[in-house]
Amino acid sequence: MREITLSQAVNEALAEEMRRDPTTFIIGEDVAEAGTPFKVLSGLVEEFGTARVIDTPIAEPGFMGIAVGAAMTGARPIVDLMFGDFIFLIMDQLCNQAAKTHYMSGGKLTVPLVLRTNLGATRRSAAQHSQSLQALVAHIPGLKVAMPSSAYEAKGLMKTAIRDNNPVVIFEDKLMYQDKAPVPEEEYLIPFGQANVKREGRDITLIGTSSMVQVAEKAAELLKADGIDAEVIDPRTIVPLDEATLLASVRKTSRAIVIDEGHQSYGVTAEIASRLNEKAFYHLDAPVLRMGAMDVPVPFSPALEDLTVPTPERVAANARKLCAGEMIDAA
Amino acid sequence: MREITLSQAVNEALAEEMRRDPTTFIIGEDVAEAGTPFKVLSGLVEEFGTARVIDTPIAEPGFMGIAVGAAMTGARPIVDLMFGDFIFLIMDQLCNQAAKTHYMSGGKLTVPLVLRTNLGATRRSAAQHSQSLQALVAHIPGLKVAMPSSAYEAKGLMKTAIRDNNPVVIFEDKLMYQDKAPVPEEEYLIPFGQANVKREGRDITLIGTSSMVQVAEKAAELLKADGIDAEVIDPRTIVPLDEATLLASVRKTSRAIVIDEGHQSYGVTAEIASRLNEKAFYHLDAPVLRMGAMDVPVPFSPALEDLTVPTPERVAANARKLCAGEMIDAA
Amino acid sequence: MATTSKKGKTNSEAYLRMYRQMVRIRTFEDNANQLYLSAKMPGLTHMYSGEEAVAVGICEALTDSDRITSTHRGHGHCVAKGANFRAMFCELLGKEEGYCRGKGGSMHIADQSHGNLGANAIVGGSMGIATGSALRAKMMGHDDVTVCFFGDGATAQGLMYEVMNMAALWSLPVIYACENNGYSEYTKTEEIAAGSITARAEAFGIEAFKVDGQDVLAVNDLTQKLVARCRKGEGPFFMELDTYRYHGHHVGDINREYYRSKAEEKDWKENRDPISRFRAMLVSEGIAAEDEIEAINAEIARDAEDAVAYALEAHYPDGSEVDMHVYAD
Amino acid sequence: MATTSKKGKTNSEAYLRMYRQMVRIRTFEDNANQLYLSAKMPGLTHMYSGEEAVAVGICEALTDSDRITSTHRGHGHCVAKGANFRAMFCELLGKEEGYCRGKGGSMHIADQSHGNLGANAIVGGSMGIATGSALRAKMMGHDDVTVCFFGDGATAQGLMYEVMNMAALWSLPVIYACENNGYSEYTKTEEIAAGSITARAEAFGIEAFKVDGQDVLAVNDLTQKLVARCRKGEGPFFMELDTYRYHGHHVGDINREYYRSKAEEKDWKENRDPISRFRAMLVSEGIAAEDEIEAINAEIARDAEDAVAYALEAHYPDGSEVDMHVYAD
Ligand SMILES: Cc1ncc(C[n+]2csc(CCOP(=O)(O)OP(=O)(O)O)c2C)c(N)n1
Ligand SMILES: Cc1ncc(C[n+]2csc(CCOP(=O)(O)OP(=O)(O)O)c2C)c(N)n1
Ligand SMILES: [Mg+2]
Ligand SMILES: [Mg+2]
Repeated sequence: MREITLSQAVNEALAEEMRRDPTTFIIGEDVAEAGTPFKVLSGLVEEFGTARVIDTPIAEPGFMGIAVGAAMTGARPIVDLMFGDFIFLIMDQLCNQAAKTHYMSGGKLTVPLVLRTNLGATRRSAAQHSQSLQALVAHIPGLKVAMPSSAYEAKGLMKTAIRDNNPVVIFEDKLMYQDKAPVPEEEYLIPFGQANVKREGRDITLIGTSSMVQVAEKAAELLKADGIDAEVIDPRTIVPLDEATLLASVRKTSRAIVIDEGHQSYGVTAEIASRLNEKAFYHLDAPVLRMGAMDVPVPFSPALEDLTVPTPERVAANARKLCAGEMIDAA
Repeated sequence: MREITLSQAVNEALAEEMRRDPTTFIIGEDVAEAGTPFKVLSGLVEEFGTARVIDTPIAEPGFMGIAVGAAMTGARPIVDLMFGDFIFLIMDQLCNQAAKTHYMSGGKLTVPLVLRTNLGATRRSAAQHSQSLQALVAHIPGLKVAMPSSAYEAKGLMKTAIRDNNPVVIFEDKLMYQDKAPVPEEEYLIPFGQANVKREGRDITLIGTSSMVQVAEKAAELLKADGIDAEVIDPRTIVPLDEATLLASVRKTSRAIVIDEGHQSYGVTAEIASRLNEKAFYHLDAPVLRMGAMDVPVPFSPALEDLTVPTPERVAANARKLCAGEMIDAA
Repeated sequence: MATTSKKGKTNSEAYLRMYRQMVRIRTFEDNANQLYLSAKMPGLTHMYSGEEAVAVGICEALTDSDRITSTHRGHGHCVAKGANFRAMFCELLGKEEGYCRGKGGSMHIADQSHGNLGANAIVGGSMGIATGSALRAKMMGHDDVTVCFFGDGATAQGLMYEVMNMAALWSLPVIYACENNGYSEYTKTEEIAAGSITARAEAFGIEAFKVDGQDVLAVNDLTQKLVARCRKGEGPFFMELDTYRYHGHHVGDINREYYRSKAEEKDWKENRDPISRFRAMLVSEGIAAEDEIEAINAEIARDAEDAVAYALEAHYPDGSEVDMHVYAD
Repeated sequence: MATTSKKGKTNSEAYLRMYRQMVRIRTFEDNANQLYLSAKMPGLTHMYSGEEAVAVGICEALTDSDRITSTHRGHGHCVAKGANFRAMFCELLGKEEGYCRGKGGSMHIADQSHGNLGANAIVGGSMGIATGSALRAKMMGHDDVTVCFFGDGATAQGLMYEVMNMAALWSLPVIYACENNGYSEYTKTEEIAAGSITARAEAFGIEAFKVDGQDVLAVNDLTQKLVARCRKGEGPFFMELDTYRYHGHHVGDINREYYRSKAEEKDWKENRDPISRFRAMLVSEGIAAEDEIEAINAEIARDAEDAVAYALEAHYPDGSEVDMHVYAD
């Protein structure tokens, strides 16, 4: 199968859906001629014109609100938010307006929009351009949240998101834009709420989101050397969350680590771990372990930044301890 | 001991601290003559004048930003945010600016400010005036988060918050403003990160935040009739979180329910439950149960709204099941 | 009277409809207030009484395919855009037959069938929505216009400037209608708004107008012109409408002398009431006789009474609805 | 020359300081760019070259107790407000001896000792901070003034209008300094700013000025006047400074002909360079001889080289610092 970058995968998904549905459009900063600073949208304005690939002023709350209004009245906006950190600026329009309109109207109004943004540290971009804020939006009923872990997911989830009749937030990993993966030429969609078992294993389940799927896979490779057979699962969407697949795995392996690049406290790993604990409690041989980013703003200095995120080595080390029954904390 | 309302307790705390420290001031909408819509600040403008009790236009991001700047340069602002739901509007100033400045400046700048706001549903105020958004701010390193459960806590935690050198968010329960509790005449402060064991018990630990402490206490009363002896704990601050007290209790009782009025998914209960699972795993006889608000926008209709929040009856019912080993889900 | 020339037979019907719509709003609000005072309504609500000429003057210049966004003080907009009393009262009481199945209530009432995209409990929160509706119209080649209602207080929200900038850059068919009733909650407008409100719109290159919001014809005339210009691609526009709310900020705001005098309230009610003024004009111009007017009023009163009775008896939504409509299929 | 009368012996020192500061900024940026191109600097950075007269003209009218807030394009402000090269380069390289112990980097560099409250990576994000600093000054009876630097692109952020409204209502000692360099990222200002930028401030009752941002004396003169008026309680003020960035949006933005022509860049560099212009004036007015100027330039070049060498050798912070400074004691 041909391999394309995550960036190309997103671009293809957008182009295909925009061809398919004339009510779709892209709105955001420097999305047209510049194709975004990450160049993910290159070529789209040439095909679809500036009426459907709309450059905005630097006014995130404004263009988010505009997208909500367009979505409520029959269009399907795709909002481009240059950095995930800017979600803080649009929370009101996203969480008070977009997320609640369908419910508050008793089902009469819908807000079919996609918010494309990103996550991920270790780009030396410091505290306001490196956050992974998926936990915040996952907490708000009415929003769906997708976290593609490769070009394949990025394309399939994006297409599903655009066709979904709800506000969907998609977090792409900034560091993965140039990563290639096999992506079919034929059209495909990835349904929301279906986790992907990336690697089967018997001894421990490693659940990773987005960037952390690769980390989990690398950790699984490291663990092989120790004779530990790790299962790696990518939930793909955290809202809805495919509990069944996660539970089935944990019931089999009896051990789990949940890995996410957002801050650990009050983060995504807490929810997933809690559900496993609640619903697979009697199958667990050890507490479900969480590995999020450190609870610190992301530091600029490379010497510090690299310490803040989970790495394959640290995941493997924790997995070894869990499998050896060495979780002293839990005693 | 005299009893005063939660509203009076907050008012006293503010007045005392404003007398003590001339760099403190209050800023927000209708805080001066009107004393806020909840009348919590009545009388303060008469004592401190409009230079220190400052009415603003309806510009939440603006006055939050102004507070950050004032705090960075030597004042100690107390920001009044009329409804907790408006946190969405100020997230950038709170989370990208206030929370990170100390860290980003390598410890050189500090942002000593208090954000007073509220939480709580069942006031028939619908989806944009009823949210309990503590999980969002608790996720952001650099912020402290206090959740007073009575007039006593409201006063003691507020005074501590004002003297703290960091941004602190305090959530008051809107429905509790008129509730009275014994509050000493003498000055006292309640340190952050010290949970309060409201009721000792052997069989199960009920951990409640803010409004949910009363729910837990009432549930404990109900459980008495069944011969179940519940311990009730109020963490008082969720950042920092007094893990030690919670763990000690759970190690004793072997069972716990965590109750919070925010949405359950990706919410506060997930973090607390995860920590208990991680660190008291081998002492647990049953999974730690979480009870948050339903994952739905808060509906207006009384017939629906009352279904969305944990009640003493529902807590007690779950506690009975846990104690009877009936958590079928967990099997 | 300067407007006489524009009147005459052909306008009679339109005038009577405007009169009727203003009375419908006033009557709706009086009943809603009564429901609150008699503890039959859950929560609080914000009365539109006094501002009728604004909603009616504007909405009568719109068609059902034109959209509006409304505010926390939204009953007037909802009635003016064509809603019926039963579904409105049911919504205010949290009943299943309400416009939003009881889920929205007073602060989120919406009536999609008439183009009302909904009240909003975030001050200024609908400014993006209105602008987005207008962007959609332009992008999809529709000729509908969107009116964004908001108060003087909402002009303090930065969102307004962000979306006005884009509306101006992209020539969107949106009209920003600032209902300046002199207060935001318990604070006078001059204490919270520096400079000039219309100049703020003009600074973005948006044509802005000030109009007497108690004169339904003046409001309607201006709106008709602006709507027509919007349809020709000449939008956006900005209107500041001078008006007044008769009640407190919300139904529970009873003792308000600390922020506004009884004399001031009396003056507006007695000398600038939009309904009495228009009624007098209708009679003096021979468009309607006193008894016809009274008959209209009586019919509306009955209609409201019926609707209240109906809503009080109506069912609450079933508990199973609580987690419906979180997500659309 | 219109400004001749104001010059003379007494000003020589001030002029030379301004010249020196402008050259320091240019030299700093050239070195920073070199560090990036040679892959010695982590991350990206935004060059201030071309805009030196803005930062210097303004900051030379301030004292150390006056505050500024800065932007993502913040090295110029930092140097102009008095920072030293070593601590700056250490910060850009993430070293322990940097102004922020390496935690902030280029986009968050702050220098509290000289009143620089910090660069900000959120466009417009510091507008509230600057206004709050001014509120603090007024409330506590201090006479310092705060200058808020931001770009033309930042005028699209609603926050600006929210805080200008309050600054105007409360007469705060703050000066909003809009560095209009014609672009925000890869977009021309006219495509993202409707109407007039100064009119937007004026609509809030704020006196606004347009000034040639390539003329350090014009900038300095105006700022001196406004600062003095701020100290007398006559603030706030707004300045729009016409200027130009020589490099791309950031150091990595090399191929930029699709959004701006080489001819345009050449024109600004050759005909409006703030440093050459001022240098020529210093020489022609007899304030400094060519060789004195060259000596200044050389000294600054050496200073920068030393600082770069120092910073390259300096230590990274110890890993144990990673969770320090999350909370203040
Ligand atoms: C973002 C936000 N801030 C504050 C409030 C509380 N609030 C509700 S109405 C109101 C006053 C609004 O004034 P204005 O816009 O003039 O409308 P009016 O009530 O006068 O019709 C305020 C402050 C709110 N609902 N939303
Ligand atoms: C809130 C926000 N939106 C977008 C960005 C990305 N961004 C960084 S700089 C910039 C352009 C800023 O333009 P301007 O304000 O004119 O400053 P200049 O770069 O020209 O100095 C943008 C869009 C950001 N950092 N913050
Ligand atoms: Mg008003
Ligand atoms: Mg610029």
